[in-house]
Amino acid sequence: MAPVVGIIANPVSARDIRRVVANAASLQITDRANIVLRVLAALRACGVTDVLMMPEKGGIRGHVERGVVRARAHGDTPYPAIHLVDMPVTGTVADTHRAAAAMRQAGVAAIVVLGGDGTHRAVVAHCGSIPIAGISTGTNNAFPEHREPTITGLATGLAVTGKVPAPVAFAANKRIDVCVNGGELREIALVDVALVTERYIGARALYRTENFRELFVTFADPEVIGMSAIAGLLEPVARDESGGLMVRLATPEQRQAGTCGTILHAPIAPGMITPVGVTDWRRMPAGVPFVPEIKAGSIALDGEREVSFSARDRVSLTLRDDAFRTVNVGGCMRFAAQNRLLAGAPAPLPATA
Amino acid sequence: MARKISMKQAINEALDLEMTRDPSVIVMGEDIVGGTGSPGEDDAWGGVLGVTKGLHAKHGNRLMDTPLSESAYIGAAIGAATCGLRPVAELMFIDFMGVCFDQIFNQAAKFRYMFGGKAETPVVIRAMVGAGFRAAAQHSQMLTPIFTHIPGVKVVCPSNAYDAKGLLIQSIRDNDPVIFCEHKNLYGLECDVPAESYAIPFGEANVLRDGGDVTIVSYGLTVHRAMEAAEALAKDKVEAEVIDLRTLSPIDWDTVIDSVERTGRLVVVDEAHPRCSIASDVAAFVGQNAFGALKAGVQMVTAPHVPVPFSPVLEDLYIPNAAAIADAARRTLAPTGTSPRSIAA
Amino acid sequence: MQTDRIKPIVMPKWGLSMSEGKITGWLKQPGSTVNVGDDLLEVETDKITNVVEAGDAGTLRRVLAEPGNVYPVKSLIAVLADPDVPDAEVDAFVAGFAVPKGDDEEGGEDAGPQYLFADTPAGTLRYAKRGDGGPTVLLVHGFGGDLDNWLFTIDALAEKATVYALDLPGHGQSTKAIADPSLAGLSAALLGFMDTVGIGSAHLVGHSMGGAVSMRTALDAPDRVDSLALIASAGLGREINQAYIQGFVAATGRRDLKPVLEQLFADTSLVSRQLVEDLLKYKRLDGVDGALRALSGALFANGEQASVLGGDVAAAGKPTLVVWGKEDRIIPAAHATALGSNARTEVIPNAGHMVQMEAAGTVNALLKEHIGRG
Amino acid sequence: MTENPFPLDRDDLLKAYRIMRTIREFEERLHIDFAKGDIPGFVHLYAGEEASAAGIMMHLKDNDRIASTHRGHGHCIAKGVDVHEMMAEIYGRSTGACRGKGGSMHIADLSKGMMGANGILGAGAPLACGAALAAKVRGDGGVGISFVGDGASNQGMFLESLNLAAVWNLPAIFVVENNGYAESTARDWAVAVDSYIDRASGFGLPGVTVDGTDFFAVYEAAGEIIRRAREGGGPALLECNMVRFYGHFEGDAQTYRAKGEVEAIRASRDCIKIFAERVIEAGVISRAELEAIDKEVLDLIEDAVRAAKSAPLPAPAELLTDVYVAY
Repeated sequence: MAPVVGIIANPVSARDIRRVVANAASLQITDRANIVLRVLAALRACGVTDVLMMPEKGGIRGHVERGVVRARAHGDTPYPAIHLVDMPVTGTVADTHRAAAAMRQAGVAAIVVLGGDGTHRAVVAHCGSIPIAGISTGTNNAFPEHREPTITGLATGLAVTGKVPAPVAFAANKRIDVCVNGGELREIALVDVALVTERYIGARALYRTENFRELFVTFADPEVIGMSAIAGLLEPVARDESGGLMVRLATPEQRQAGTCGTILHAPIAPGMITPVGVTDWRRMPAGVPFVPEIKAGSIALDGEREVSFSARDRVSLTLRDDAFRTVNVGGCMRFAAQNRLLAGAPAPLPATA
Repeated sequence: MARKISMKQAINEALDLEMTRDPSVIVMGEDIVGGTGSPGEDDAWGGVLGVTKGLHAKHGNRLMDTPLSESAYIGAAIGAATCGLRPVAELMFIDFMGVCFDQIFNQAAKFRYMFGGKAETPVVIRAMVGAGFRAAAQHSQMLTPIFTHIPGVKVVCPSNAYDAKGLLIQSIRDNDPVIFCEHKNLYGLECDVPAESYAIPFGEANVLRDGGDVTIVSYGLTVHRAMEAAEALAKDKVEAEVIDLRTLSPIDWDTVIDSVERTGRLVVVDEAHPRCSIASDVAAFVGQNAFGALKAGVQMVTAPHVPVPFSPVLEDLYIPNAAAIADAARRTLAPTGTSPRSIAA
Repeated sequence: MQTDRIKPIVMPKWGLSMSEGKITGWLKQPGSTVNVGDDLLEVETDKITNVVEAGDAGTLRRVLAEPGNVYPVKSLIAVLADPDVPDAEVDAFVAGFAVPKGDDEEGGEDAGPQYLFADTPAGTLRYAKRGDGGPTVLLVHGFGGDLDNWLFTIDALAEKATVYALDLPGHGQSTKAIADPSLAGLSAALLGFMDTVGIGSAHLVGHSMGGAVSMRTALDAPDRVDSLALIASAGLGREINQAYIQGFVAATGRRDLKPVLEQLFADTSLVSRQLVEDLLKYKRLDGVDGALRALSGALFANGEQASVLGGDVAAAGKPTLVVWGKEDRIIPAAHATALGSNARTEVIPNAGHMVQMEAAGTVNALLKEHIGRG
Repeated sequence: MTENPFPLDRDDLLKAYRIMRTIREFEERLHIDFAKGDIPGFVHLYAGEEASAAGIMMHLKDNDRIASTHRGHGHCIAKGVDVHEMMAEIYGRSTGACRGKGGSMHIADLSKGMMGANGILGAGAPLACGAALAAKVRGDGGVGISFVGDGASNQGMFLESLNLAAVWNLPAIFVVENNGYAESTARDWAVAVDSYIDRASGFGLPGVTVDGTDFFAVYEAAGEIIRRAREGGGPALLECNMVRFYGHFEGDAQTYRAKGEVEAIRASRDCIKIFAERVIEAGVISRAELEAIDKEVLDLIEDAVRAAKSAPLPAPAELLTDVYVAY
């Protein structure tokens, strides 16, 4: 049997306040649906005949179905058959959790994720060892790489059909585990954990740098946007090396007093290049729990305030190497080129797995 | 000082004077500046028939082109009126009320009453009315009766440049929503108009001609047809009193009743369709309130109950003319008061 | 040809805008004897219907204009001559009659501006100027009036005088703002006007409130005033018809204004639709309501006139003519005698407050004589 | 004293709570009194949606105008309309906000910047554009806010208004209160492009979606949107995802809703409960303080109902007044 690919497309990512405070982009529903259709075409071209999709009520599904029906009426079958996960739709992040778990249970070969860092985090929390292929449709996206989705679809198709060997096709990724009160609450972050003084979740997005205090990142990349950029501009840490970086940020008082070491102009959100006072930073080795210094505030995961905590709460952060797998799109496509996987075949590539 | 200007110029002058007098007066509408954002001239049109030409140069951004979006900008004018501005919104052709009527009759008309007297909506909606422009069924209607039916809006329809200026100034100063109907075939008509500002009060009909034999009541363009009919009747020694209602809501019943009580005969001329028209309204009111004075049945001369046709030969038949009015007057004078039912009714 | 024995009767020109008139009826039959001041015929214009009085005596030898027809101003409508003038001579006169050219400096019927405007310290004031040479006469209208109140007067006086008529501030087509609505303020505006148009001194002819303004001017600037002619004048007693003043100020429509205006005339039929409409057009102008309220408040508050100047004027000794309509319902004709022997006083029967219009011929003759003496 | 981690000071937190609690009690009381038959006409209750009205209105002054919907009680209270006058109006009394001539669907108080609840769905959007235009012409820094339900967002008037506001760059804000139901019809079915943000994007407006049951989320997003508008940044759209505790109108059997749906949202998505837990947990406000407000609000509503019931009915002559300024 040909491998089944899961698709989780979040209809509501990139709707937050950064559209007002920072002119962030907003990808329309029809564009998201068109991305799904492009991925489907790429998967089919690689021999994937069935996909399992998360149902949603945001409008993606209807548009995708129209595309499929129209292609069929045209006499083409460029798309795999679409199956929907049998689950209720709540319109909340719980849908993503449930869909990822269901896909894992169904034994999908990979999950293509359309969303921002938050959506990817939600999938990773429940997909176990199933590799994911990320496509950015969010705002503050450090985790999914920016790339034409057709290529992501091709790479995924080549990977799941075994045309690209697993050691090349999949890459290991780090994450940070957040533990509150010894396990009363567990959360994860794929890229960064920021501790901020605001103790309300509010509109979630992080944009008031004066409230930032501590920052923990799995990788520090000066080419991405958001918290990771702050770390990346101090000391780059690659996705594939062990451990991350921990950065302490200055309070407004420290900045005013001039006692913070560095003022960094960091692209913390689309269009927002903001001075951030940095006190110091150091490497964050894998497997070592870190306890934040601030006693009360909110924990932002991958750029969004998620949890508020007070002095009574015990918070610890631990970075894990090799925590989950992703499709190595660049690696797959380079392998495909070297081995002429997409050359000379007059018909869709036969499935070999 | 008075000088001869056209009704189009008189309207332009009224807007100019009021915008100069009162900074809360703004003017908006489709193409009223004309050319906003286009590569050519600014103020290229100054209104689709040039009524607002030149005002943009004097008043700048207080003259606003709008998107083709009547519901939004008529509503915005109404909303702004409740917030202290005195907007004059041009609906271009009154036929376009179909796409914004809610804002006029459910919103503007009702605010004062619905909010217990606590809201004022000093908005003016200018719109061209009337047939004879070879513009057919959707650009030629006389929809004054529809607005007159709605409590809370006032309805004005001047017949000449002097009245247009004074009534428009009154409309802008009035604290109720006013539908200001401009007959497009009167735009070029000139008469003596003072250069100064003046306001003609609402509900004050104009008696254009004294006469003791028959009363002819009309408004807008057909006032001129009524005057022509009166001149023709005078040759037969029939003296017609011609009343120009000027405003339809409020309406000057006293002048109509006074006249009918002297003449005993009434012809009502209305360019609208006959059913539920200004003509039927006046006829009914006189029937109820001056029945004893009537010496003959009231005659209505209206457009027929059909859409405005395009072909000039048909459109000319559609519009009430002087001969029909004179005939109607003669019918009231005929020994037997009854007359054949008109095909229009 | 002995044309001095033959007197033409022409279509009168009443007011600057009149170009033609309609004969509504002859009051004298051909062949009847006519004395000066007799009612000859009725003429209707778009403004007013009025009686044409005889300016000469004689026998009505020819009636050329038919009732119901319209004739241009100054065209020959009838001929007066003594009974002994032969018919042939009368016919020759008629055949040879040429409509005289306009005698004003504009040189023609419609050639020049009918109205002029002067920028004075009291604002822009509209005025008319007719005639040339001879004494200078300045006509001053009353409360709510304008220079057209002298419709039947100005051309008659202009035959032998240079006649000015102005719109006071707040009136006619002059500036509507009145800086000082007192008699002194209006008098200052009048003097400012005289300065602006270059009138050193003038015979002041004032009607109603204009009479009081003229008196005030004669007292404040005696060397600028050659004589006074006071027609139904204010300033000669306390009484005034308060209902008229209030009604005039308050009226906004034809139906309420017409009965007010009817009080101005002995013959109420003179209040035509057009007269009412013209006054409404004036009253609707921005600023007029405020001006009238300011004036009535300053001059006629509490039902009486604020200023009585008769004693001072009598003492000043200017040649003064007082004319009144016996039927005046605005200011009682009894005020006519206020100056006693210091003035010539004429009370004209069958005329109301607008006596200069209702009995134009008589009043014009009195004015001509008064000015001629001065 | 504990440090206040919230973006509002204690007084404002208490004020926000009082607003939400007042709305809730007002609506709960109407629900009961309507069932008893005490109230003439229709009422559409705002219970469950309080965080939206309070979170937005906490940013507004009297010269900021709002155009409300048929479900307007919450907007009125949050905008400062007198509760006694509102109750009297709903009871059809001469002491009502509209002297008994408007009723529940037309409560207005222009002096408070409340341009009226509106029985015509979507009609408020052009009016709010007008308010924004007036503010812009006068340069007084005011904004115009249109509230619209998820259903009425399909109205041409609403969509035209998005365009007009963008073209004129008005300080206009469009708040879509998305409670999932257009009367009885599901939003998911009735709205073609399923994201309101996409609708805004289509007209060049930025859009933000927030959890409308989270006062702080609404407050923060509305604050940024309103500030942007005041600063000349132009119009924006705010979608508040929220829940409706009652039916479309009182008397609605709500057979279109899922079994247990209302119980579930009352248990887990009650915006007032969520707010109270947060502020108490943070140690900024005590439970006793909130309970004291609860008591005062109950007394206020009780007094308003008592006053409304004993207030005079409109005199017959009132039928013919207030149509025109003069006629």
